[in-house]
Amino acid sequence: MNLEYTDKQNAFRAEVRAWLTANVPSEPLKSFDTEEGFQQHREWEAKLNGGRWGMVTWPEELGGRGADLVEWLIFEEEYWRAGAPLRVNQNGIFLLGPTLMEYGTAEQKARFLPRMATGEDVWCQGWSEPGAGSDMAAIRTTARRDGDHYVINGQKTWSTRAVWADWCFGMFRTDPASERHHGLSFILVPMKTPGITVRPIPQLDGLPGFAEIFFDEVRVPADCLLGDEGKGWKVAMATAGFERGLMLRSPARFQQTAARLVALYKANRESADRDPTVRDAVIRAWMDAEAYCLTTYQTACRLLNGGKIADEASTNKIFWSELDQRMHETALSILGARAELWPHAPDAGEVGNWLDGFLFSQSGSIYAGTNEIQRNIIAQRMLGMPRA
Amino acid sequence: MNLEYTDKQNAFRAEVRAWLTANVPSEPLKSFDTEEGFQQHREWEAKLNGGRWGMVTWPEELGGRGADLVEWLIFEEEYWRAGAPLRVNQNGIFLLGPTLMEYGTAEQKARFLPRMATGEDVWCQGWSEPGAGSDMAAIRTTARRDGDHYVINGQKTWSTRAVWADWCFGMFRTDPASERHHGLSFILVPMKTPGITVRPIPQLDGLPGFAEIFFDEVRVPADCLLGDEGKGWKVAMATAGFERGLMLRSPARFQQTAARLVALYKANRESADRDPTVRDAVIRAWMDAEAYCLTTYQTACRLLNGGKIADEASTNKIFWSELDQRMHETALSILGARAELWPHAPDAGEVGNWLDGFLFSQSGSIYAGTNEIQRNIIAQRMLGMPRA
Amino acid sequence: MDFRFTEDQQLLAEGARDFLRAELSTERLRALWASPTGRDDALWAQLAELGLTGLLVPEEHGGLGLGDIEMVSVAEACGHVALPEPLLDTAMIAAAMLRDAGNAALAAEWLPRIAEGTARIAVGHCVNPLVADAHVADLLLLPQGDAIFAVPREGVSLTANESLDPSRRLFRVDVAPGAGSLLASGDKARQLLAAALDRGALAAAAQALGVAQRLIDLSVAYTRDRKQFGQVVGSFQAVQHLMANVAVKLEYAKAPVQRAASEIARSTSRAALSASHAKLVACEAASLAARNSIQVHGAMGYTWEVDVHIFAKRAWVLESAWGDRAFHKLRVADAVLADGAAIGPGTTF
Amino acid sequence: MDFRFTEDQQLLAEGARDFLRAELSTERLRALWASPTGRDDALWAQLAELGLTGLLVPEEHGGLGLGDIEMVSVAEACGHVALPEPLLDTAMIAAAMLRDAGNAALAAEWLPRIAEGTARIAVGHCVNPLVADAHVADLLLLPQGDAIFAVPREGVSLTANESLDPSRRLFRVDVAPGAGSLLASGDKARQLLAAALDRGALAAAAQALGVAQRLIDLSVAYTRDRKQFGQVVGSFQAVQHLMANVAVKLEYAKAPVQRAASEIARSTSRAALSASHAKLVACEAASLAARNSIQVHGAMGYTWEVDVHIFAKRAWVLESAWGDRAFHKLRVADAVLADGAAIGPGTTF
Repeated sequence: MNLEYTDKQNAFRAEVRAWLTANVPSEPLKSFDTEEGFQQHREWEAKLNGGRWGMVTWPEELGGRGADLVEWLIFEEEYWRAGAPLRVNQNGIFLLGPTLMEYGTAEQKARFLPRMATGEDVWCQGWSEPGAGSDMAAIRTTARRDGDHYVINGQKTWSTRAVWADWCFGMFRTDPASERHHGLSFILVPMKTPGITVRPIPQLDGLPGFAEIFFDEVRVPADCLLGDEGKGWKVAMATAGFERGLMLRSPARFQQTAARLVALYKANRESADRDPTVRDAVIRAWMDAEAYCLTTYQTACRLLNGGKIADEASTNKIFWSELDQRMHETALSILGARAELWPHAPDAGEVGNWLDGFLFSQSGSIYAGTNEIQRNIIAQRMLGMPRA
Repeated sequence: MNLEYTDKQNAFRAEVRAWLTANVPSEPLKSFDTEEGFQQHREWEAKLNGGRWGMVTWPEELGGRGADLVEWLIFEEEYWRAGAPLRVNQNGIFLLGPTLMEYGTAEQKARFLPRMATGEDVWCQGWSEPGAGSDMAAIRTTARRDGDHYVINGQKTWSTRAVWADWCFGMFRTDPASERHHGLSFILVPMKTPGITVRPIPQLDGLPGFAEIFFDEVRVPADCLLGDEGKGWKVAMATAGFERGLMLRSPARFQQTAARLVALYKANRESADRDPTVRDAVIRAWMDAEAYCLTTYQTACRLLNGGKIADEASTNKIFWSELDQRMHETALSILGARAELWPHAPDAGEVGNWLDGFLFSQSGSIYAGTNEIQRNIIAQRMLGMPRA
Repeated sequence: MDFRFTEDQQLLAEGARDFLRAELSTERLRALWASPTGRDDALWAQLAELGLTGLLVPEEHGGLGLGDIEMVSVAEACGHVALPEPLLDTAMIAAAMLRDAGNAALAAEWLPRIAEGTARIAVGHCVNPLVADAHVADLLLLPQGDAIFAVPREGVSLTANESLDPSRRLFRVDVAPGAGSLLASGDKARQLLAAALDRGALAAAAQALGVAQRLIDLSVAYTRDRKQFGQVVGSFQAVQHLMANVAVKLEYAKAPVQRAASEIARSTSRAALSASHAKLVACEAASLAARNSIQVHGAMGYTWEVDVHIFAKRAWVLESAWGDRAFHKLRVADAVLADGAAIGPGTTF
Repeated sequence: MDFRFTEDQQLLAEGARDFLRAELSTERLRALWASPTGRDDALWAQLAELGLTGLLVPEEHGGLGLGDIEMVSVAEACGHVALPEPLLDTAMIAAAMLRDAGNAALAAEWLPRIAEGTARIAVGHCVNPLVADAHVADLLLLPQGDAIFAVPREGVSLTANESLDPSRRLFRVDVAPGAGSLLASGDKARQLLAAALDRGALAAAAQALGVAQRLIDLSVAYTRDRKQFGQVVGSFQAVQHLMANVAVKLEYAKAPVQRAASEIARSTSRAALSASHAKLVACEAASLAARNSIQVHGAMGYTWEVDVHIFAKRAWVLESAWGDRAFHKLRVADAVLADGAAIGPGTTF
């Protein structure tokens, strides 16, 4: 065990930091749940990719740097430290990207990954359906094979940023006679195909973060199938592992929030200390974010040496989502009577974006499989407790 | 709504206080989980009964004072305030007593209640069995009718103080062909009957608080049946309601613990405040004990006017058991490195009996139906959520 | 000693509850959000007609001459529907101030208008950095130095501040110097402001009870229908326990709220402690209800179109209205940890 | 950067674990509780034979010359079986003090005896009001004024104090004036005591991990067999979630403990912060494991005859050994809230 960075890792960090210092926009971009903000973020992705920082773990021929997971963690640390924009294509690069690496044909990788990296193709997910939320095996949207096409009919929901996305990846029932997790296929769908209708679903804050996607005889070429027909469940489980696991929520994000919380506490210490539990919650935020970082490095070191992501995907999901909620609740406690004000309110003072973050944190324990489902998985798969 | 005591209630309180001031032993009795302590407590019960304070809610002809529930709460407040001994016959007076009042014949009441009040008959429970803990309907111990006797065979467990008790009340399967909660009967069993063997079960603290009771062809007269044969479930549910509900854990007990916790905090404030969450936990203990008291008065007022104890039995059980655990955990936090020492340790200082109370509090969320079962009951009966 | 409401009190409470549930659907609430003031004069008139605006107004001024115990049930009903109107600020907090100030002229001028529903009143207080509903108030009661002034809306200028809860309309109030009439000063003003704070906390606590109950209602109804893994969601033990935990917290917040109403109505020395206790536990129940209700709704809980967020937001903003959690914890700590504090068995009433 | 143990480290850890699990059944532990000293010389000799007592002892003194990273796995294994022997006090804390004190004579006298298993050593420290295992110690390292003295057991008088955990044997130590030899004084003594505290906290944290895992193991095994309501208890979602919550806490306590070992081994400026962080989170995991394991055992969890209490008690006493929760929270707060503290992304290693 050796917990010191190598010279190569330190040099990599220095290079990332230098580029970000020179290139991160000085003004924060608008929310990517607005049309203008979405375009700004797409442009930022192109710029990032121009510096070959779009997805550092990808091979050089795909615009990456062949970085390993520890280097990826270092990149993320610097990215969050620099206050760089949120990744509008996170569903693409963090979820579909690794899945394509594992299951895609050479042709598919060459076709999809570079355009994903430049931000030319922004991806959304097509997993959930009205009757299939946490229970993905209940999917009913069909993809009927018709010559060299699949013909899709049905409805997907809770698709983040589907309103502006170029492509959708998701699971569809290719065998109409199949049940549960059999007979499903993982298919990539161009959002401009005729027969697709997108209806935005306003979120808690009123912005259209989610959407429903309706499919009416949508014809998709058969080469958009990822993995084998009828084996979509296996492909999707890999993606879900990435979502709950390492990639979607890098520790740096929560360490950044914890550091901001410490700063907020210190700036409002007199008021905050009226409630003696606040200081404790602030310290705990640092400890938990630190534990999440340490544990992620530990997992990364295991994966680097041939290990597979497994049940830690579920412990991760619970840990970061509840940490995120606690940190934002603590921030609102510190803000007291000002906590309810939006940042643009004239008397809001320095409330920052804690309220927005608090609302967003409410979804963390729900998406990518509710925390109740994750606890079932931990009990049954990790601890070996019996199913009912 | 009127939350002031009447003159009559104030006079009652003054009378209780005067008697207790004159009669409560100045030295604490030994633990009633020891033989010597058990005898001391039995003598105290006799003295209490001599002053007609054994069970104030009972009618005068049974040695009580015909007090109503609010007066009972007042009595309990004074009792705990005076630091009077724990009630060694609590299973009798608080659980069987009210059940006898409701289901007993005149003969049974006259036969059992006065001797219960004097402490001549100390009662234990015979509910749980090795295969029937929270799931009482799984009871298998049989009581076969044979002329004017029942013949009991089987095993009961977790019977508190059965080692020294004179009588046992419990549930037995009188219809051998019956299942679940049908065919059970509520029977009162003299512990000296031949065929009964008692095996103590040492608790966390090593003392024999519990015991197993083995029944081998134990012949009990048929007039020891309480309620109708085969209808024991209904009788037992009334008793369980009393156990989870008002009587077994009067608010005064927890208010006393909260007040002791406040005193402990104030006596160790500098050390306690090193952890800023301690003060908050102390304040919360007061608030929760106060809420428990207020809510119990509210329930008592409802019952006084013809209401029935219902689902609040389950909310009560959860609330006081978790409050008790939190208060004792907080006390141990305040004691820091001394928390692990027994009071007789030469360097323990003023640790009081917090450690013992902490261990006892661990059982609160388990006995009388685990808190998991109580939450099921609340969700399904109080909120109307569906069974699986 | 009787914790039960009298028959009259129950009838009044049921009347208010039935009216509000019938009138204030979430559709109507959403329509109000989209309107310029967010308030509805017709609804206000109905509230007056039911006697609710004049509940605390003495009978000689045209009101019902009732007290905080009656008002607390109305407040709970307001929470259950997330009423946006300033009923509690006007009819509970301001009405009590005007009633108790010993200023006959202002009382005679404004109490009848409150009772008949022709005046909404906003209240400024140092624990609230902004004033709620100042934009629709006919009169504002504003502390200045060691006095309280009654200022008509024409005498102030307002700056709107947008809140998380679209029902909340909050304003910074700037007052022209010397505007309005003196309501009270010195000790009397301090007493009035202390009582206003306790009533504000009590009103928030009672609303929180109603909000928590509504969130339970919505969640139970939703999880009874929604299926996952071939089973209705509400039959999963984990989901049941999330809601049972809310039910327990709510159950033990109710009596403290009633006690606070009783102490405030009698202006006892324990009014402040009781109000803080009630507000802390009731808001905690509502906040837990918000969190767990969103959770059991799954992704639906995170949307604008499903109603759960309406009540979750109300729960969250009640946390810091009329004194935030820290403020009330400090008041409880000061009282409970004081030398010679009356705590322990037998000290509750 | 590599979080994995080397192959040698893994072999050592597995060896210790296998040995302890095979030798220290709970039956043997219960027998030790009933014995006069609660300790077993034969077991101690076996630990020495495996090299565990001499793990930190430099090779020139007959030890393995390894470090805290190796020791931490041994400590975890000790927790898993609730080992009563003072292995960690002797072979980790005291051995490091003797190794690092710069006192060649005492090192030459005692380090070989530690390695060969002919000496147990007890350590006094201001954060521990009493000294553990003084009754079986051949030598005691005791702070006095600004110095540390090495005192043979003959030079002290002991007063036993009974602990909740029958494995714990705690003593007040009174020292005859001028007894023993000076180990170190001044800055060196302060450094040694600071390092002893960090190692003590680390040892407690690592043991807590083992205790928590054992409690999970016991609970999963029990709930797989026990039936209620016609269903094995372990298949109830509420029971599963009680254990899943423990698993999550434990999972996120492991890496902090390893990090603390790495920082302490390198004597970095972050050793104290890392040790406190590790102790807090590991003990919290063990305490939650104790509570939830008792709960899922139902009434069995409250008995003497079922093993769960052995490990629950160990979890509870570890909370306050080598600095209680408040002590370590304060150390973390001081570090994290300091001006210019290095926190945020990229500051972890």
